[in-house]
Amino acid sequence: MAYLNQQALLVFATIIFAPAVFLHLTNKNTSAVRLYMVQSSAIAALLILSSFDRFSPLIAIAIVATVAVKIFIAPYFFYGLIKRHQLTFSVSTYLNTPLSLLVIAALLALTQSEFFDALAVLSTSGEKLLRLAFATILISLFLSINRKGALSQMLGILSLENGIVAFALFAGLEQSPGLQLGITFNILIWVIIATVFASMIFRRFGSLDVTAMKKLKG
Amino acid sequence: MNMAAIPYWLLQILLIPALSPLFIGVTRRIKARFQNRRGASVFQPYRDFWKLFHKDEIISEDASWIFRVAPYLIFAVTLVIGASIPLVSTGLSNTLTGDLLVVVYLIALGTFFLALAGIDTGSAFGGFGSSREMMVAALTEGGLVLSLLTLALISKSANLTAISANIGSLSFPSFTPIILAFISFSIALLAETCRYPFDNPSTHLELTMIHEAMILEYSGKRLALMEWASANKYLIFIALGANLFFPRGIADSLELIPVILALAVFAGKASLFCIAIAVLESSIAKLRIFRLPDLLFTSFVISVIAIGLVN
Amino acid sequence: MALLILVITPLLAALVSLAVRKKILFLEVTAMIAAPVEFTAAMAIAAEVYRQGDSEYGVYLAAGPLEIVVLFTVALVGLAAAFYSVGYLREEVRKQIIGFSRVRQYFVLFHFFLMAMFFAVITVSPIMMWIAIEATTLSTAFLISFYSKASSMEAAWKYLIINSIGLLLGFFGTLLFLTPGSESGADRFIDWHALVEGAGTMNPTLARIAFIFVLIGYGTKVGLAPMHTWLPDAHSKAPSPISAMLSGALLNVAMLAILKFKIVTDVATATSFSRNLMIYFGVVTITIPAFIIITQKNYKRLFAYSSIEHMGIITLGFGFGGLGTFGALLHMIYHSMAKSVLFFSAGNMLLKYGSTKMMKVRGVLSVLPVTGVLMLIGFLAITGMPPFGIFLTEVYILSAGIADHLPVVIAVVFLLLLVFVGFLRHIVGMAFSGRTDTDPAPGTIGESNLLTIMPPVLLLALLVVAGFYLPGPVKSLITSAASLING
Amino acid sequence: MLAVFAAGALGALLLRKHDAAANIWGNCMAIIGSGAGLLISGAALFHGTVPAFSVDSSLPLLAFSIRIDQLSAFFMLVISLVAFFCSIYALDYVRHYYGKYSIGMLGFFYNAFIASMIIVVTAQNALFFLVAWEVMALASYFLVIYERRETASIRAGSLYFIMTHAGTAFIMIAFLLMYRATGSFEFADFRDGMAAASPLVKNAIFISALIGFGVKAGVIPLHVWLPSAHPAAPSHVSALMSGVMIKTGIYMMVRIYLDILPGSYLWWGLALMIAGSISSLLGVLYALSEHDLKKLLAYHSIENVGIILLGLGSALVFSSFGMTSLAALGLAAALFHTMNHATFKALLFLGAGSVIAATHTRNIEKYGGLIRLMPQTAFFFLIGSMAISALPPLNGFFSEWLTFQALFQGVAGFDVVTKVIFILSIGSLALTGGLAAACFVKAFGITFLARPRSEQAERARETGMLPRVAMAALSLLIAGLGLFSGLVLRTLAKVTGSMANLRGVESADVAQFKSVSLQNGFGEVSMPALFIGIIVASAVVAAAVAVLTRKRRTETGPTWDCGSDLTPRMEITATGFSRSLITISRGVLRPSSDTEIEYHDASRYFPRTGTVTMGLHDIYQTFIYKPLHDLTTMLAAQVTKVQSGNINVYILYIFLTLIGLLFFMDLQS
Repeated sequence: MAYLNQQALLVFATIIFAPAVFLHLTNKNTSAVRLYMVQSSAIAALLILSSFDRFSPLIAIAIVATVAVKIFIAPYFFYGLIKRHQLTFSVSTYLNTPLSLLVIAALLALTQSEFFDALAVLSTSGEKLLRLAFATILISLFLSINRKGALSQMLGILSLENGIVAFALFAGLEQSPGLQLGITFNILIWVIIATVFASMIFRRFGSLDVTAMKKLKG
Repeated sequence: MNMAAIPYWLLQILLIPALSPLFIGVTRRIKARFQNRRGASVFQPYRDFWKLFHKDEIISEDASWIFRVAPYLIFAVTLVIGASIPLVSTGLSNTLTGDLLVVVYLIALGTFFLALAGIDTGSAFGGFGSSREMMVAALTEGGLVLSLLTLALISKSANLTAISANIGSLSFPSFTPIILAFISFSIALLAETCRYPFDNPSTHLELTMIHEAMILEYSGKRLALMEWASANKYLIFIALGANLFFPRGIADSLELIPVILALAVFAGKASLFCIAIAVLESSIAKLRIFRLPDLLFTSFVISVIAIGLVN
Repeated sequence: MALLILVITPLLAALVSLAVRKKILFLEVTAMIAAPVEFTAAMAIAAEVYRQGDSEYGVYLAAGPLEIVVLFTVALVGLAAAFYSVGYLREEVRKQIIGFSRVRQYFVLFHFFLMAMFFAVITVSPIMMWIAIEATTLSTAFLISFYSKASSMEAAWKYLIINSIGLLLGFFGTLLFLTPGSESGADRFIDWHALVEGAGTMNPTLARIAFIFVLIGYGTKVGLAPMHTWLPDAHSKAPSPISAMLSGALLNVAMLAILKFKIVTDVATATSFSRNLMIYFGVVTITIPAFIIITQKNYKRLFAYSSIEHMGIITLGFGFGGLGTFGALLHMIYHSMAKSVLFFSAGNMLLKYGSTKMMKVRGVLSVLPVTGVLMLIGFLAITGMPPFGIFLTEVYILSAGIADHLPVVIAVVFLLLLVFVGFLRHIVGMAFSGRTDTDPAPGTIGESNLLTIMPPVLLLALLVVAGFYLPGPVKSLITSAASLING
Repeated sequence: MLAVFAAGALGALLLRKHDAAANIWGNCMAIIGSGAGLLISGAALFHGTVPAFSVDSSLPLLAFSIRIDQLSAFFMLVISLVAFFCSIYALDYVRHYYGKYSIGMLGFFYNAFIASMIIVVTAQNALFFLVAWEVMALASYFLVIYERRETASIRAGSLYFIMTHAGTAFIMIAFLLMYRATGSFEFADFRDGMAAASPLVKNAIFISALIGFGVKAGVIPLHVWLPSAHPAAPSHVSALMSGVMIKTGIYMMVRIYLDILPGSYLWWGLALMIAGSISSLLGVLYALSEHDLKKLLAYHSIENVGIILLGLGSALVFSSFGMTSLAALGLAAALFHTMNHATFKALLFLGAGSVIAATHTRNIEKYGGLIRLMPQTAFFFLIGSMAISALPPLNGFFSEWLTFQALFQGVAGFDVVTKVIFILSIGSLALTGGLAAACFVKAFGITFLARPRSEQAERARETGMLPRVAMAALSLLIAGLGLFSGLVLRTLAKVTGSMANLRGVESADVAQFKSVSLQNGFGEVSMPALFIGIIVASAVVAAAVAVLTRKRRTETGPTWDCGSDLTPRMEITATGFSRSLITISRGVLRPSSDTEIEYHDASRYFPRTGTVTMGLHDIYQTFIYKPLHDLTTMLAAQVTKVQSGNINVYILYIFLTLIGLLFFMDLQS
């Protein structure tokens, strides 16, 4: 990663950060999935760039697998889900847009503030990158809180995962390829199960609105 | 327990049963005199007992063996108490059963069996008679124990004969606690011996009688025994009042003359007590049953103050 | 070698049951073979560890004394659950609630679940452990929605979402822990020993942040207080053998993860940091369920809340340290045994009464004599009545904490009393009271079949014996594990 | 000896199927066990040998160590004594449970109950003590709910279990505090470790031990479980429970206050005395207003525990002033009353058991005239009632006399506040004695005398041979204890001597003719003389009267009934009897009586039937336990809102904890 200069990395970081914010704003499921594709393609690019210096067949397979899962298979499932149940419009959120924007700004300020200067220890150079990646994590976590739609909750979790992988890449913690493969395989299974559940919920509750599920109290 | 004391012991034990009907007669005569009628002779109770001993007896078929045994036991208890209280001379110190608590609880034993006998016949009168008797007995015990305790504390020993000996030889200053204790003791005396403010001894009116109600079912020799036992109890309480609180005339050795002298003094004091009781009985009305606890409670409070003042 | 067998057998069993076509008998037979093999393998590993410190197999699998304690609970509960689920499902099939395909799905996922747990315990790398625990979540997600009712769907969804969020946070924490090892070449395979050595050079504040993320992440899996919300829904909706496995085994595995990271953080920063955190979480995790138990209407949720409460006690034990750690480890074993007994008896009651509402379940002692007695003794064990071991471990933990955390200990004593009162009212209501209309006809009195009674009875016997007599090797294993944690 | 009990318990469990064998096996084992217990404790008490053995268990801190020193030997003697007679009684009494409930379980729990009680009094390791304590509570819980079909016994059982468990929580706190001061759970280490403890810790231990053991002993505010739990158990078990189980609470109080904690503070003794006098007074008042025979006896246990506490309290006050000989006197009084209470309470419960078994009801109003139908039981019940109301010849009187003497010494010495408390306790003791006598006149009179009030009472018949043997033995024991009180007091002096704070002190010496004189002759009584005096006097009187009236005949006729035919309904009833006393103390008891009158349908002026129901609403329930219950349920309702069912809120919880912890971490570093 050393030879990539700061500027490029910063661009990648913003490409990853921006979708997380926009996910909050969109109210169409299809555009949400498209945002997620943008984010994961940025991640994939970073992966490819970082693996230049120690190229080996195993890493190649790992990258190909991540690219395949995150950019093609997951969105394919999501589109299938949307088409099958005509879920073009995702369900409303708890806080209306200005308020959620306010919370996002607060989170951003938090990550930039001196609370997390310990992150600087990780890599002296990319300190701003790490803060940005950390911001994506917090914001995508807030997404699954704010949104009532099951699909947007899933997307929140996936963008949280992307944020973590981004953070790892910026902090220079690339995993051994075997582990990366395991992680992506895990994400794949998770996406499959989540979509199966989403369709079962739709069949059972008639809509993907999570708040319908209120029975288990006390 | 040397041999010489035997005659005096006999005197001590027989004194109570012998004299008690006399003092009952004296009290009745004085009360009659207050109601300006001549009243029976002082020895009338003796004749009554003699008559009753010679009458046939009817016992209700519902009554159990307790009804039959109770009179003997109650009378025996009065005998034992008689033996353990200072009557004639402090020389006869009875350390075995002379403790103040023993006396109080022996009296309670007597009342216990009296009440049981009352219930045994199954008549309504006996029942509520024992219920009232137990109520009164329970409440008096507090005042009684504490008043005797004041004396015990002053004389540093709980043995009755020792108390009367020490109180006699005591100097003047601790006079007020004794007086207070005497007041609470006298209230207890009236309650225990079923005298006027608590219970009317002469009537069979079911509203007022407590003691009489219990022995309603008795007849013949058992009735005599019961009456005699209550007479004994009456004399015992007077003796306690006289010898413990004003022990002046008690002989302190076992010669003949001082004992006879003491006997005369005792008789005088006892009759003084009877006069006082008779005067009291004919001057005030009987209290309502639910007013009694307040009176008994005052006796308890007075004795508490008395103990407070002791030292 | 035994480590390998331990992981392979459930995998094979899963594949075999996948391949089975029509006969349920094959499924049952595979399960009944696989479970004892796993148990013996676990015992072999334990023996090996007892003999020479710890046992490895190749680069990827290793087990020290700490892992053995958790491995024992997982294997034991797995064994009991396997036999019980055979009887349980046989009963369900007889009552036509589920068909063959469901049973097959059940057994496949059951074995995957077991494999994931075993792998999580004995794997060397923290990342592999994270993947294994993630796999347990995925495999149990379908098991929770086994009865495909609306409520079990809801429970499964919540289980999936909350756990994935928690585990992702945990993953982030693990990554933070890996930072010191990264300079020396990216592809070196980081395992726990490397982490512990690396921790020395780690920046303390970074270690603190990492431990917080790990504690919250894996804490969700253990069911610590603020993050416990999924546990009652999941455990009450899953079939009883699975909820027994969830409560008895999975919670311990997640706790193992936290413990391993605690060892690392203790090297990096002052031990008081991790201890205080554990104490706060422990106390909160005891208080919240203690009150909720009183208002419970459904007995499976009641047992789920009691699992949360016991996990709180265990965290408190680790927070107090010293004898408390020994007590907490022992508590883990006793709790898993007692809780599985309770869930198995809950299963029997569910089969007989058909409803989990406590109002409908009356007079269990007369309708299901053995289960009634089991439930009563299980209740006495779980609320810490002395003849059983849990009382002793509770006293160890409290006595460890009495020295400097007096108010906490006193509060905990009264909370445990509150739990006991809440529990007693429900259990007595169920066990003794007389007839109500929804009672099963007198004809169906008596237990369903032998298999649904034998496992809980054996477990209970083991619990009672362990309450008094602790065999030498077991004791030395636990003490060495405790010394490991105390650092 | 413990092995015998264990064999008994397991045997009974195995022979669950056929009742007779289980019954005989269980109870015989109990008899043999308690017999062995008697021998061991007797040996330990009289020969001063201190058998002790300790087995180290594999679990840390827990050692199965038993040590029978004087105090434990005394209590063990009491337990085995009562257990011995109760088991004999049980052999026959259990027969009427045959069809209904499983006898095996009864045998199992019964043996476990006795064994755990014996371990409780002899355990030396606090943990082992707690285990035995809870096993005792557990066994007695299952015995209380033995008659499963009645919901009343189930509710009583759960109330009992909750209260005991609350008590154990307090006891555990006390032991943990001691552990903190000394570092181990052995009583021996407690003893020398506690000297260093700070006063605050000692006071905390005192309070928690008082509450913890007060619940078990049945001190007034904590007594709520006792009147409902004891009657629910089978009679021989409730005899054991209220005769002996309560005493384990007293045992531990003595062990901790006088043996383990070094010096004691003045206010400790005074607190105990106040609790004692309140318990005794209120206990007897509640007993008076009770119609259920066994409940009445249960309330009397509370009253007698109050008296024991008075003795113990005075001992503590004296030891705080360093007057060890007086403290020994107070302790001897308390211990003697414990033994006496165990014997006559057991006798009364066994008697009550036979009466209930014969008439199948516990309501006194239904009894009457049983003295003719059950003469021996009536006689034994009379002995028991005389003993409990402290009437002279029997042992109850002597122990109350000792307590009185201890209190008298107290009045003599101290500053105003202590003196007032001593005087008030003397007053309350005297009042309780009187009220107890009244209550037992009611209980005995209405149960046994006059005519049967209901047809069940008419059908009653005498109980079997074995119960009568057991009751006869107990009555002999009571009379014996009364007579040889001097001897018993000397052994008690050894027990009190063994206490750490009162090393080797003689409180009383026995003068000639067996009269026990105390404290330089202050109080002196000779029970044998008293006994012989009464017997001789009544014999003399009877002989004299017989001689005087040998010619007279006595026949029987109907009772005088002023003309109307006498029906049983006209007899005094229990409510009538105690009504006067209850109205007097209405301030305390707050009796409630509501009357419903059912009118003829025609007009409002001609009532057809009128019923008066007199009750006594329990002030503890309304003022202490109900608000506690409501508070917890309200809190629980609030906390359940945490589980709201909405997933977003759940994730919010995680998010907030994350942020919170990050801030917290920052503050802390």
